Amino acid sequence: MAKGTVKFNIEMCKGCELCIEACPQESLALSPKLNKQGYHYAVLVKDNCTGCVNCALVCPDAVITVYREKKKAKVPVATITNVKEDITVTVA
Amino acid sequence: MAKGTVKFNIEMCKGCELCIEACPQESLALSPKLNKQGYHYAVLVKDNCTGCVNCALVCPDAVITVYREKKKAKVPVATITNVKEDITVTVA
Amino acid sequence: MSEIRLMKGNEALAEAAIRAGCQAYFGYPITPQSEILEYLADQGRKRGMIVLQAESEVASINMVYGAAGAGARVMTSSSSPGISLMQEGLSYIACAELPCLVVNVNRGGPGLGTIQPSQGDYFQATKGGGHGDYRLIVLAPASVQEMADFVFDAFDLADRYRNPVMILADGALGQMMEKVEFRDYDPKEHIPPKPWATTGKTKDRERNILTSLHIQPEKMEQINLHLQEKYRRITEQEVRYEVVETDDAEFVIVAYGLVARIAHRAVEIAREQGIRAGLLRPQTLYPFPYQKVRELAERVHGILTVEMNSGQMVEDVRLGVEGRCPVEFYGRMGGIIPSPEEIVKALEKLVGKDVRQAVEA
Amino acid sequence: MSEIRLMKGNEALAEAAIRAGCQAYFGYPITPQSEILEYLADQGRKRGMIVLQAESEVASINMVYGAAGAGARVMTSSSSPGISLMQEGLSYIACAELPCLVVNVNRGGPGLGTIQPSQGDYFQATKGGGHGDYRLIVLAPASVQEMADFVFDAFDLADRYRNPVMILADGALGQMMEKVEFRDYDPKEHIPPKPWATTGKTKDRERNILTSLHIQPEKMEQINLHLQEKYRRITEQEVRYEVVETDDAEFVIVAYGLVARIAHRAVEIAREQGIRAGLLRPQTLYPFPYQKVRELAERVHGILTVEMNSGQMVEDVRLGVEGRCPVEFYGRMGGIIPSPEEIVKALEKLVGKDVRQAVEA
Amino acid sequence: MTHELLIAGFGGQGVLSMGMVLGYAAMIEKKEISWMPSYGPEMRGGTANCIVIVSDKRISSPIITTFDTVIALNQPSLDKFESRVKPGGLLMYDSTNIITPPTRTDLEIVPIPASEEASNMKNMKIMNMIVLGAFLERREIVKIESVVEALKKVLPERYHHLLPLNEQALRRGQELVAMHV
Amino acid sequence: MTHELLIAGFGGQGVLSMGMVLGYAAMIEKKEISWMPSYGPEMRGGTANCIVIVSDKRISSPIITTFDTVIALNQPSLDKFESRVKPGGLLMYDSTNIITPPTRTDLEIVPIPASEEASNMKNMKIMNMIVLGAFLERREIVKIESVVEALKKVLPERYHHLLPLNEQALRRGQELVAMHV
Amino acid sequence: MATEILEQQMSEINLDGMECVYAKPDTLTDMRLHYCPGCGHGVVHRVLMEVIQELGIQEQTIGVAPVGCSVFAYHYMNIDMQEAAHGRASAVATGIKRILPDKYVFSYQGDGDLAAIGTAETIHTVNRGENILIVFINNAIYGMTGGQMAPTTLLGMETTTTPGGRSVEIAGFPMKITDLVATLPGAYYVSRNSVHTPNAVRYLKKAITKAFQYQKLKKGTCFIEVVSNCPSGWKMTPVEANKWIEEHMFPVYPIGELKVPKDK
Amino acid sequence: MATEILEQQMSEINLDGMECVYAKPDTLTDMRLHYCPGCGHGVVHRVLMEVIQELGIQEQTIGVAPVGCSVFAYHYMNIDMQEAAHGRASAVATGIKRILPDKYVFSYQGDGDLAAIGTAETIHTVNRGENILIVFINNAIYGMTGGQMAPTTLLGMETTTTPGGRSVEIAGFPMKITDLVATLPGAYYVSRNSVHTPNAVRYLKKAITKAFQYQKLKKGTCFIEVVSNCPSGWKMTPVEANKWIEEHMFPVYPIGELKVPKDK
Ligand SMILES: Cc1ncc(C[n+]2csc(CCOP(=O)(O)OP(=O)(O)O)c2C)c(N)n1
Ligand SMILES: Cc1ncc(C[n+]2csc(CCOP(=O)(O)OP(=O)(O)O)c2C)c(N)n1
Ligand code: SF4
Ligand code: SF4
Ligand code: SF4
Ligand code: SF4
Repeated sequence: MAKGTVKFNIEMCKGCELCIEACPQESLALSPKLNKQGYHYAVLVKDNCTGCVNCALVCPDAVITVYREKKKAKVPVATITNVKEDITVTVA
Repeated sequence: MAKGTVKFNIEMCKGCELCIEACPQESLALSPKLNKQGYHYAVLVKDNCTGCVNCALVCPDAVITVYREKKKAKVPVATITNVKEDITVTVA
Repeated sequence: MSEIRLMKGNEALAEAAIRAGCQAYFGYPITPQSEILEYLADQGRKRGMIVLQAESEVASINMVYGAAGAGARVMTSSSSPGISLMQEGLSYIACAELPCLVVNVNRGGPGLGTIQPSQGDYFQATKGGGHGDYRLIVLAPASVQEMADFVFDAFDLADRYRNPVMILADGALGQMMEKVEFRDYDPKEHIPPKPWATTGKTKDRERNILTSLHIQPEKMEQINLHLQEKYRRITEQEVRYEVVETDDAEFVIVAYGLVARIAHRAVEIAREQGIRAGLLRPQTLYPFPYQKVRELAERVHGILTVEMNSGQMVEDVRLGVEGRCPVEFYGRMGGIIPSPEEIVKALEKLVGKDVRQAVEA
Repeated sequence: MSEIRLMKGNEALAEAAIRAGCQAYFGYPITPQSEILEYLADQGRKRGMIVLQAESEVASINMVYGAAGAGARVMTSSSSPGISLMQEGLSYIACAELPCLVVNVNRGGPGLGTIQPSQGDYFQATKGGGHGDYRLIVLAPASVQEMADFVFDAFDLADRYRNPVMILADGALGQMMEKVEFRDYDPKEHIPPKPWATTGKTKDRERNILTSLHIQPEKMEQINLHLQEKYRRITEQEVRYEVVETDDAEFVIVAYGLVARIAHRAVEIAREQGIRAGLLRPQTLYPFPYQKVRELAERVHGILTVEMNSGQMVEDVRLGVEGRCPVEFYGRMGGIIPSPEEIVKALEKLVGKDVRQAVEA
Repeated sequence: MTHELLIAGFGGQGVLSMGMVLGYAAMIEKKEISWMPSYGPEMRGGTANCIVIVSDKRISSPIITTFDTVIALNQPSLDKFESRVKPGGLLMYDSTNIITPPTRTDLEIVPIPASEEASNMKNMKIMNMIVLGAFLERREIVKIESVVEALKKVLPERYHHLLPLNEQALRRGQELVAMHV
Repeated sequence: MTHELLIAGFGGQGVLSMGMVLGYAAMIEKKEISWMPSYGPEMRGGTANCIVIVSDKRISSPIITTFDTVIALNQPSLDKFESRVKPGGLLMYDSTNIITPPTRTDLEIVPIPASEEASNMKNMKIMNMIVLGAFLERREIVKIESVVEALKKVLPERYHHLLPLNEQALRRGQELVAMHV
Repeated sequence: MATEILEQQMSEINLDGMECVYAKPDTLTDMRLHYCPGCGHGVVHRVLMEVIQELGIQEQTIGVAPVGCSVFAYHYMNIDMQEAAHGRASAVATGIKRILPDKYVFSYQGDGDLAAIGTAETIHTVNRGENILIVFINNAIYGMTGGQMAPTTLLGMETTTTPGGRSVEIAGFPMKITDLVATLPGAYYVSRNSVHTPNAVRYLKKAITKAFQYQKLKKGTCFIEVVSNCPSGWKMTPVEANKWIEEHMFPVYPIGELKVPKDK
Repeated sequence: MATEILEQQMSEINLDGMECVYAKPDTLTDMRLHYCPGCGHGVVHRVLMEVIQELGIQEQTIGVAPVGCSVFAYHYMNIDMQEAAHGRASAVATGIKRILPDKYVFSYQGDGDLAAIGTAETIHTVNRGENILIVFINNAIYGMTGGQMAPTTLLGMETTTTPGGRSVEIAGFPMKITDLVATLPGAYYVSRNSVHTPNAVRYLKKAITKAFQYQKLKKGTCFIEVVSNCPSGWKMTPVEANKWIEEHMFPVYPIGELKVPKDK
């Protein structure tokens, strides 16, 4: 399991919880605190983040930056190049 | 072969010749004369009309009335009832 | 059973339409008037009205054409950009003489502009934004109460003259809540027979044809002369306005709709300051009260027209005044509502001018 | 290389557009102006112009929006009903300040009306048939020669002021053939750079945004004030008109377009009959020559406005006159063109009135 | 001098081009000219007409209601426009196509067997030139030479081999009226 | 007497209905009233506000720019509208939701822990009634009784069992300010 | 010569023992049609009126005329009619039908009217399943305005706005709107017919009859395209034009029923 | 409590030996989006801008914003943009593309904009095969105006104009305009995607990337529908809304590519 972490631009966060839902590691939660916009913002609450980028992908407000332990050269997950040609979308 | 005849409302005729084209008996022709509109109008030029109604059906100007020898009760050809349910259009 | 209710202008207008026996509404959502469609989609349908959300304003106005032609009391509503899309249809309806109600809850233009209140569509409503010589009867409410009242009047006028009628409001009148009381009104007593409607050609009559096409110029001129004659009757019989403290007024403010309420307050302030001010509020923008303006121009020292636009109705005021007294204009645009204080300032300027003239003389 | 040619007004206008460096035309057929699209579809395409027959006038005007925004010299054309459909788009274009040419070969309305010549769209063209406070610069040609000339002027004005320009002609001007000579014109010398155009955000500049939406009233009012300031400049600098025998005139006819030619003849006849008549022909309907009208009103005994409508420009004439002299109107509608003799009769009536007044005095 | 002329007939009869050629000829002679076609759905029926005004003064309206000359090439046109000729004016028509002749007595009425003549000359297309020649014989508002020159302008290059034939037609038209006195 | 009030907060906080209830109460007291909501895409962000004017004179404009009282239920609203309170006016806000308090010194500033109180009372929905109660304690432009009666009108029948709770909330609001002197 | 003589006979033609097997329906007025010689509009008008006569629904039928050559349809159809703005006939018909749900309502539209400027109204009217009949005359050209390209104009086809023939680059593809319409759930019966031969006319009549019978069921929109001609716009004789239909139009717009009621 | 502490760490979080694997693209401005919490518009905006950044075509791309909640798209997309009248974005895009044939042009439109008032422009733009990309956000409702029915609103779905749910009788059927578009010969690539899960976002990005690459070929219109949400209009939390998409939207608007280039 790769080790990773995420950074939140908390003032941009609207507390929609989509990242929390998307995180397979259940590493995220809303802070009891409010940002200036008056939203409870998302934060990392466990240290088991793998840097899978799922949270960043579903975030509507581009709040999240994702980091991961350097490995042998690897392209950012977020680019399409690692999606195999033949995969068809499975709804699940 | 049924015996029939046609009557032309010549002042309505525009000499488009579609009836002439449609007549299987080649009974129709354009008159060398002009009607008040200045059109050579269609006329019956042979006495072999069978009253098949083809000319009247294609006439864009409702010029033609068709008559046929009385037979056992018969519905006007122009109504759809004599078109069989299953016929599909054949282009010819 | 007329209890007083607190309602949004848009809702009051919609409720009035139901009570006026409006049989069908065709419209497309747009801020700040979507509540009309929404209220009718709920209340209207429950009470037997046909309410169809069309694919566009172009479709809406042409559905209105068809339904009105079928003899029904019908309406549509929109706001500025949507009304622009209806201009061709309105020209057709006016020429085919189909009675109907079109509501424009005016927002700030041009273009997509802003959704805040405006009076920028005065020219479009009164001079005919569509092609050709036609006129809409245009009513300008100034309160939620009038948003309701004018609906009854609008439908009756539409039927009386076989002419489209427009209610020209603004975003604030549509969105604000005020007290409103609905008049007792029985549609049966008001809706006339419509022998011209296309309801199916019965043996006892010739077929009815509703068209605006008359390819022969002579015929088309006849149609136009007939319309002009109708418009003459309308200008004679249907002019409506309200005057406030004009009897002894030396300076008169002319304003309509929401602005007239604010101008009213300005008149009060001005009088406190010793300026003999008055107010003329046209309730019909077409027909416009030229006669009343002329009469006032004869005796006052100056007229100030206030609008939420760059100066549109002021042209009609000038046409009424014809140089008899100075005419000034004060306006705000883009959805900004002028304050009573601003208006008083503008009035003071006019008064000042007047004084200077006096001195010069 | 300017040889004289015999051409239809529509064709001359189209040919001029090509010579004026118009890069794209988007339009939809409608009588009596389809020759513009047809001529360009042939000649225009051959000479490198983009000519697209759109699915409707609504699409056409919005394609013009996009192409003008991309920095091109573009145009569309239609006739009355089609122009009504463009009103929303025109309001957007005016607010986004996109330079373009819109041609209206006016036919008789309202509704589908007739395809014969008319001037029934004067209000729509000059007061803004669309929503909000905006103005088109409106040029009114009176001959096939001007159908060509005004195209060059229109494009230059559009670019100079970043404003849509309309050429308002009529069916007869579009269909008739007359002599025409094309001016020498090199687009390169006339088309200014367009740094505001959306051609792709290069590193050296901020992104370009073309929009008419300004949700904050304060901002939207700024936009409106900016537009009004531009319109003020236009009214100061771009008024154009032609006068005929007005120096010693006691009575002046005001007419534009084809009607002005007929009025010109009427003036000749009237003078033969000893009436000191003159003619004022506005070439720009917006901006309108109020100043010139005022000046004439100061010294003449009466003004007769003649139009092929129920009386539209006459309102602008009255706004210029402001009661300084009597103003009468004579008009024909539905596609009928008044004859010189009719106009002279109308003039005699005006003169008669004047005499009577003299007597009464 | 101003001459106001209306030419009417079937679309196919070259009514519009006849007027156009006349216009070009007038232009060559430095005259003022306006040509106004009928347009719109009335053409659906197949009839067309154009108003040609030739003058040495500025022309005011291209659309007028009465004419110095009316040339009618089919029956409906004659029926429709006979009444529009100014008293003493010229009414010329194709006597091949038109059965019921005009009835007015206050006009100069000139029937021409133009279609018949054209078929004799084996080309219906030149019928309109025969008529134009005939018209100019009666009202020389432009010279035949100018018309011939105009044809060069109007006809696309590829039809220039037809110029002699068209000129013949013009001359033939002149002869036809000259005969008919 | 005319009182011009602005209520602002998140959409979900019952800002608009709070103003509406006040309006009905004023109507019951035969006062003139106008209620004007914010509308349009600025609401996308989730914030909403309404202007309520209660008067015994005719009301001219429903839209004004400065207020006798501003009630702010979230931070953005406070930040946006603090400057719009007339000098000496009342600025009331939900101290649970709002971290950075107002800074003006020329106002009567009243923080209320409304949300906290509401959750104590186990129903966030009545937060707005707590605030309303508090406001009326400071500016009695209508009587609490009228508000209670108004609630009957505004609340659909099926919610009438909540009337007592709402009344409690109003009273609780009054107490909260009463304490906070 | 022969014709001469026969024409004589015509007048005193003897009809003893003869019965009339075809005559113009009374639902068609006696007014002369303004259409060009051989134009298909006349045939479709007549067939429509025959059906209305035979179904005896003249009193219950309201028609909507388009803007196009058939703008004057109301001169010829002896029923109540409204003339709609260009492209909006189906919206107008919707307005009528919603007010008079038990009457028969149809719109009659050309390809420019229905498939260009009226595209949105057409698609949404059918998608709503308005219980009306839409008669769509596809002559691949704008007749009324003088022969400009229509959405249905064939590739390579010459029109006044496609000199040298329609090209995909400039003008895109022929629009098969009837195929689009057939995919909409609101469409109940969709058929493509023609009037270029006597049999074609018989089938058209059959289709229109069905459509009016279906309208009673209130199960959705009936849509009938008629692949027709425009001799004037095509610059052909009517006979040539009808041949051209078979050779060039049918390959792109094949005749037949595109959608028939499942529930029968 | 736990979060507290971790938040402390956040600030002085240690990134030694870490590489950034995901960051907001520069083609997206830093302006806060005005969309409601959880709205899909934000995701689609971001993905569009990621693709433009990765393809390096920021300088060659012109976008067209619609009228709808995404009317302000030009605030967030750091490229040249035009704001079109409601429903006319594809016509505006056509105008731009015809003038700048070698630039990349896309329109971004909601379901009201594209499938209601803009139906004619949509159909004809694709039928002409304009070489542009149309991004179609289907959230089955009119968000901007406060939650009215859209052409794509599901049957039975509650909106402010369909109290009690959309019924066929009154409002017809949900409009599957993407299916219509896919049948048009001018359409080169047509795909239906979503953004409700991380994988869905990956596939959308892939589709958009293809679309821009195809645009170079000038072989026709690329059309991408994004089945999205409207938490505010649907009156759900974002998380509920995205679940609702799978359960209710997908059965009517199934995900996948509807048309892929034959010639590859
Ligand atoms: C708004 C508007 N735009 C354009 C026109 C001009 N116009 C009249 S009919 C027509 C198209 C006719 O073609 P079609 O619908 O195919 O019918 P057809 O004449 O071929 O029978 C057009 C463009 C119009 N009357 N109104
Ligand atoms: C001509 C016109 N009609 C109506 C409107 C009002 N309006 C603005 S956005 C919109 C629809 C928004 O819905 P959609 O396109 O689905 O986008 P969304 O807001 O859901 O993202 C409407 C009807 C308008 N601005 N202009
Ligand atoms: S998805 Fe983005 S906006 Fe939503 S909670 Fe997570 S970080 Fe905040
Ligand atoms: S089909 Fe009719 S119009 Fe044509 S020639 Fe025959 S009778 Fe005359
Ligand atoms: S132009 Fe074409 S469609 Fe119109 S009537 Fe003539 S043949 Fe028929
Ligand atoms: S209203 Fe709907 S579509 Fe609009 S921003 Fe909010 S959630 Fe998004």
